[in-house]
Amino acid sequence: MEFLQAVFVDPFVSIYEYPLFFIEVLIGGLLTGVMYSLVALGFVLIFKASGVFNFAQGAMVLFAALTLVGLMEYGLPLWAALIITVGIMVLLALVIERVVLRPLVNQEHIILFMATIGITFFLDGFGQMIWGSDVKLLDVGIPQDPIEIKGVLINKFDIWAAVIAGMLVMLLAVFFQRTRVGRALRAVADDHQAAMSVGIPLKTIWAIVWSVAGIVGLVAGIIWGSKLGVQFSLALIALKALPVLILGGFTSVPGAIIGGLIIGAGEKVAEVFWGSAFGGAIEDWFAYMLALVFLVFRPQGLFGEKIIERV
Amino acid sequence: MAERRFGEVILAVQDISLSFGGVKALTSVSFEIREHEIRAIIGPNGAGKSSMLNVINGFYHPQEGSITYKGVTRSRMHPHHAASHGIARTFQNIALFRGMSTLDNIMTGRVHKMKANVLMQALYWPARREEVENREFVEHIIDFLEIQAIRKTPVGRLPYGMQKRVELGRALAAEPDLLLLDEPMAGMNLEEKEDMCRFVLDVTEEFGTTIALIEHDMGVVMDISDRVVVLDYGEKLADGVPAEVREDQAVVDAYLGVAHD
Amino acid sequence: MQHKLTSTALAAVIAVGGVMATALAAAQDNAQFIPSMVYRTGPYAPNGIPFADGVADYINLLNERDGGINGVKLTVEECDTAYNNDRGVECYERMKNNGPTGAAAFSPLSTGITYALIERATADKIPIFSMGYGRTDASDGRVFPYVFTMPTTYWSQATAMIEYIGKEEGGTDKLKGKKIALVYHDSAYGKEPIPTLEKLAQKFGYQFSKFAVPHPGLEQKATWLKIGRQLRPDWVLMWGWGVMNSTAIKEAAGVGFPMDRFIGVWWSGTEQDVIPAGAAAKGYKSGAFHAAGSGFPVHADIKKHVHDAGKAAGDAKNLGTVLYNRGVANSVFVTEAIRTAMAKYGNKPLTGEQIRWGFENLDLTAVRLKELGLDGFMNPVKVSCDDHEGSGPVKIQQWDGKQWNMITDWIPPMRDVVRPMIEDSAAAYAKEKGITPRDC
Amino acid sequence: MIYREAGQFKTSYPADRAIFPIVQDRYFVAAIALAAFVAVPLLASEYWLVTIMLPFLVLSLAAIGLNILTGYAGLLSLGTGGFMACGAFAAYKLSTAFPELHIIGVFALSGVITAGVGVVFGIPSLRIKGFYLAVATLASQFFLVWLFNKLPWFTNYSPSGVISAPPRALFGDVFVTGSSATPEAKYLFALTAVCVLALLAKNMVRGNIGRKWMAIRDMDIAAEIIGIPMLRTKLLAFAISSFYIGVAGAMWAFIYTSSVEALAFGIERSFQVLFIIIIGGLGSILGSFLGAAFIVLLPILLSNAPQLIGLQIPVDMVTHLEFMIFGALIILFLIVEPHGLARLWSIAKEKLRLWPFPH
Repeated sequence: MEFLQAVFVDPFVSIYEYPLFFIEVLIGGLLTGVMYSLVALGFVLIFKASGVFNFAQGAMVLFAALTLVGLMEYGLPLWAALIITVGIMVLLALVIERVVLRPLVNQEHIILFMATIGITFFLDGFGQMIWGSDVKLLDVGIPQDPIEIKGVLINKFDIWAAVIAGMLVMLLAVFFQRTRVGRALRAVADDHQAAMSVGIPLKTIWAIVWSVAGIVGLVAGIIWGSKLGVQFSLALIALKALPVLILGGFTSVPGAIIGGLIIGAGEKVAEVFWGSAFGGAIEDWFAYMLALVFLVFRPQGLFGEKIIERV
Repeated sequence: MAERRFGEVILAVQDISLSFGGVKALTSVSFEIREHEIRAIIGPNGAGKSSMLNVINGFYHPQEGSITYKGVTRSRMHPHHAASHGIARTFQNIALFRGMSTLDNIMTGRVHKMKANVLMQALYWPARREEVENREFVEHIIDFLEIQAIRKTPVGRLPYGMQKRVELGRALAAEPDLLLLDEPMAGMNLEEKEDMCRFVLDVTEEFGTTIALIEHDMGVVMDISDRVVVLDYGEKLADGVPAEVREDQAVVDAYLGVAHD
Repeated sequence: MQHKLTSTALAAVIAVGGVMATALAAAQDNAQFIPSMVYRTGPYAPNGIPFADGVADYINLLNERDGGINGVKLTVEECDTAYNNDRGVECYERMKNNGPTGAAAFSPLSTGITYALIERATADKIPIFSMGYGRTDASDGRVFPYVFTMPTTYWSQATAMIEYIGKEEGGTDKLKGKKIALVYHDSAYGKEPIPTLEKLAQKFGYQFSKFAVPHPGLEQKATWLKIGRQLRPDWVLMWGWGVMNSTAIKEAAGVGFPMDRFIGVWWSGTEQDVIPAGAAAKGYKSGAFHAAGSGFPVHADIKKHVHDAGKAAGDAKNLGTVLYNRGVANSVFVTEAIRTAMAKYGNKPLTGEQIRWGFENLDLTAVRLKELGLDGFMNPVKVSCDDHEGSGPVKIQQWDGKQWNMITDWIPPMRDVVRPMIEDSAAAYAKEKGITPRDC
Repeated sequence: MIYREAGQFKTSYPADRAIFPIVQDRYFVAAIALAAFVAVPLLASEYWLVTIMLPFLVLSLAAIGLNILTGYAGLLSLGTGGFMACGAFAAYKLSTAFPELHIIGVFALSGVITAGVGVVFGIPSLRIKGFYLAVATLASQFFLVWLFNKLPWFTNYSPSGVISAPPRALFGDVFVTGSSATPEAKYLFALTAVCVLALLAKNMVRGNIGRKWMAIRDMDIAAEIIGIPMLRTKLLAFAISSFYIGVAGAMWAFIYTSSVEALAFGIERSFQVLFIIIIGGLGSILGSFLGAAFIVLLPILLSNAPQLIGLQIPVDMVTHLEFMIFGALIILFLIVEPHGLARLWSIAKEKLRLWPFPH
């Protein structure tokens, strides 16, 4: 009885009594969600263009952030470190394409998925061996202090992160819509043969898309790294991005954003208002459950391509 | 060829209409299939032939019309019901279980004949007799289709023609009363087609199975089928014995493309 | 061809495994073997590294400066657990029989691994030294003869923190009606102080609420919105570890919670926790049972005999950080226990059982600490047969943006609360496991 | 020419269906069994038994469970850790609530309970497919671990959330759990249980139910049309798979580590078991064992190898190298033989059949 009240009555009373607090939680959740989207974007790009579920995306985020901080610790200015890190991520994409993807072309999806797990292990070990396992402070000048707007407390950092994520999505949209490579990438998503006819070889497309995913990873690494400090745990944020991914659909860039917003807001509201009824710390599984419930109604995710069954 | 006697109507479709999101695949189609006959469904590409088979075995659910099978009338079939009541089929694009051997593929056709529960199977001995009996039946089919040599080969590695044959074997393993064959000879060379024709005829001969088949090769259709129904744009154009249908002006037009271009 | 290559490689790998166990055993001859469970990798590596360096450097110092303990050289072998329980068990089993007399004592450096090892180590007669972590009720030496928890435990620390808060509020009687929240790592470690804090809530009448943060603790926005914007407690305590700590400090600052009312456990009071949080961490407090900084004679010696000799275990910049010093403290306890045991059993490599006696009869006086170059570094400790914790006082330290400073004197724990809880809990354990407590 | 099947004709269908149809295989398996049941407990050190053989056996069992679901029925799952936790905590509750219940009963019942939980979480699999399903199973992973960590009832109100196995004897005073159990007793008990369960699994996958699972894996629509009931067959795969994983979880907590908290069954455990079946071979019971051996032995070998050849490498470097080598080996394996160690094994047998003549 008490439990039922804690689930069905108390949260709503609390929301009704403190609407400002609810808005605060909602906004906080939405902004966090955008940061999840940032990680999810990397997954989407690679899945869209190659059908590979890239488990190594989290490791790429960590590796990019470690490289950036490592270079800055050597005394390089931010801009130089950024350029070199981008170069390294592109190089990494080329190596992955050549060493891992090309020999496995036409294999089943689960094999490629497994190969990306291999990449994860390798990168985790490699990155830490070169740059060390200490926690490193990353400060790229994003302000961190909270501001209060009409009684609603918002962290400036979250706003900045959301703006950066938004800009990145717009850049990607332009890239996909306006460039020849981008159009080829979209074609690849539909049909490998069609992509060939655009005149860009598949391996080039793979290398490009992995590079782009690496750069998206770098941006995610910078934002999450400034928030948490750069350390091994950064690789684990991939787990926060997975529910976003299934909710938004593996193949949809806008899906990653909307999915992120829903998951972010959903899990924060659930944790704050319903968490205590269940003993707290529910947000991790809540995000997955939320995604699961969505999936039961739309098995391909919110924006995923509809699966048509034929015989 | 011995004279086959056609029996009662085993399946009748009445006024079947099927559409996908506004696109009509079938419009008010009716025909019947009698026991022991070979019934061909022909028509140009996109005429709705495969859709018709999918309606018969319940994979598609028609918006209108009814299906009478073995005297029971329904507005729609369910695949599971169809399969367990003696309708088996093959597919236009081979739908074998690629990771399994020929033997295992054909054994899956026997799922309805095998009653041992999981526990019995896990303990092996309680289910052994059933397994052996069914295996014997499947070996008959393997002998019948002359595929003994590829018994243990994963079907993914077999050539196309062989896969078609294995698929026929899987359908036969169910001991169906009504066998639906969706373009059993598509993509085959002449020799393979002749083999397949022989098998189709032998099936009705030996097991008395009723067959409904879709085929493009008019020569084949006219040679082996007892009656033919012609579809075009989802509508029934003609229905009758091959000789009649061949003379039908509408059919000729449809096939020569007069009416369309 | 490729198939053959891989199969050959695999066969070779398996063959190598066969000879491995024997080769390891022969490695050391006449030295005391000290196993060192560390985590220099994995999610908690940033915290594990300086601790491991401190452990190794101090033992190295004894070898380099004094030639070991009473002429018996010390050999240390590290095994990386990655803070992972089953790897910890593997490390334990691998190292327990190394050296001529087996392992001296294990310091698992993880509450989870400590739990996993207590029964094994007791059966193998090897002491477990869980300094400031692990099972608090294992302080009852009658039930846990092989587990040592000195100089203090989580339960003692929790009482000391409440004592401190009481003092800040103007007396423990002023605690009535105050709101105190606990943010904890949702694991065996983080749950350890809850019963104590709940008991004290009954006693002093403060309102206690607890907030679990799931491993690894990357996302705490919801938790802190709830704490900082809804509950608005007077004080927040934290039992965190790794990335969870710095994230919590940042999020607390993000909701405007005052840092000087935010007190972490001693595992949440290190440079690794405050530096990534940047300026936001200024004013943050934590518990401590030893000093921070490199101004003690022992550090000068380590610098001279170990670092300058090129034998440092890790980066010199870690010297004097909180976790480095804690590693040193860990080694001090272990080596002093060995020294105590040698007084009884002779100057030779000793067995775990003998060293257990050394732990139990350890009396680390102020004089002895001064001899060791640790004057003022920590409180004197005396262990006894039934009390494996010692006196258990705690200090509170504060981060000023550059370094940790002690802001209190030693705060004694509420022994009258903690000890009965320890005895009850240990008795329950003894009953469950069918152990007859020793007479002390 | 020793390994030759010429002249061995199967005269009955059962003989043809045997697990090891070739005589040499049967000798080989007999030798392995003899070694496992007699030589290993006699010769192996405690270290080998406790830290290598026990986790190897338990992980093999979990891998068989996951292989039934993923390798045979084609349903990709990342919830293994959660189901192992379910088995472990069920076993703990059963053995403390009913102290007179025999340890075999405890394990079997915890398997059954886990099977029930598996069925509940398997229901969405009817609609959700592929990687979507994989990620959706993470919901069960996170939820179950949270549940056991959060509800004190599951740990009998232990404040730390750690459960430890009560001592239980197989018969008389032959203890297989608790501190008085010898490593040999634990090993033999685990070995017997795993062998029996593996045999049952092998019988299932070579029988009618195994064919149904594989049919769904290879082409679910065709399977439905030939009349394989989709929901029941998929849920059965979840149930059987979860049973095995649940028993494995109970054995992990009771026989291998003796004390465990819910976090030991985190997402890492799910991935570990998934690696085992992919490296070992999807859809192969033997592969589950080979993969588990690989996963258990490789890190231990890598972390011990430098000392063996006399190199002094710091432990962190060793771990980093271990990660890198492990990752590289996974990739190498996939490129060389995507179908895992089990396929390598059968290729090796083919070769051996022809040896010493190359063709």
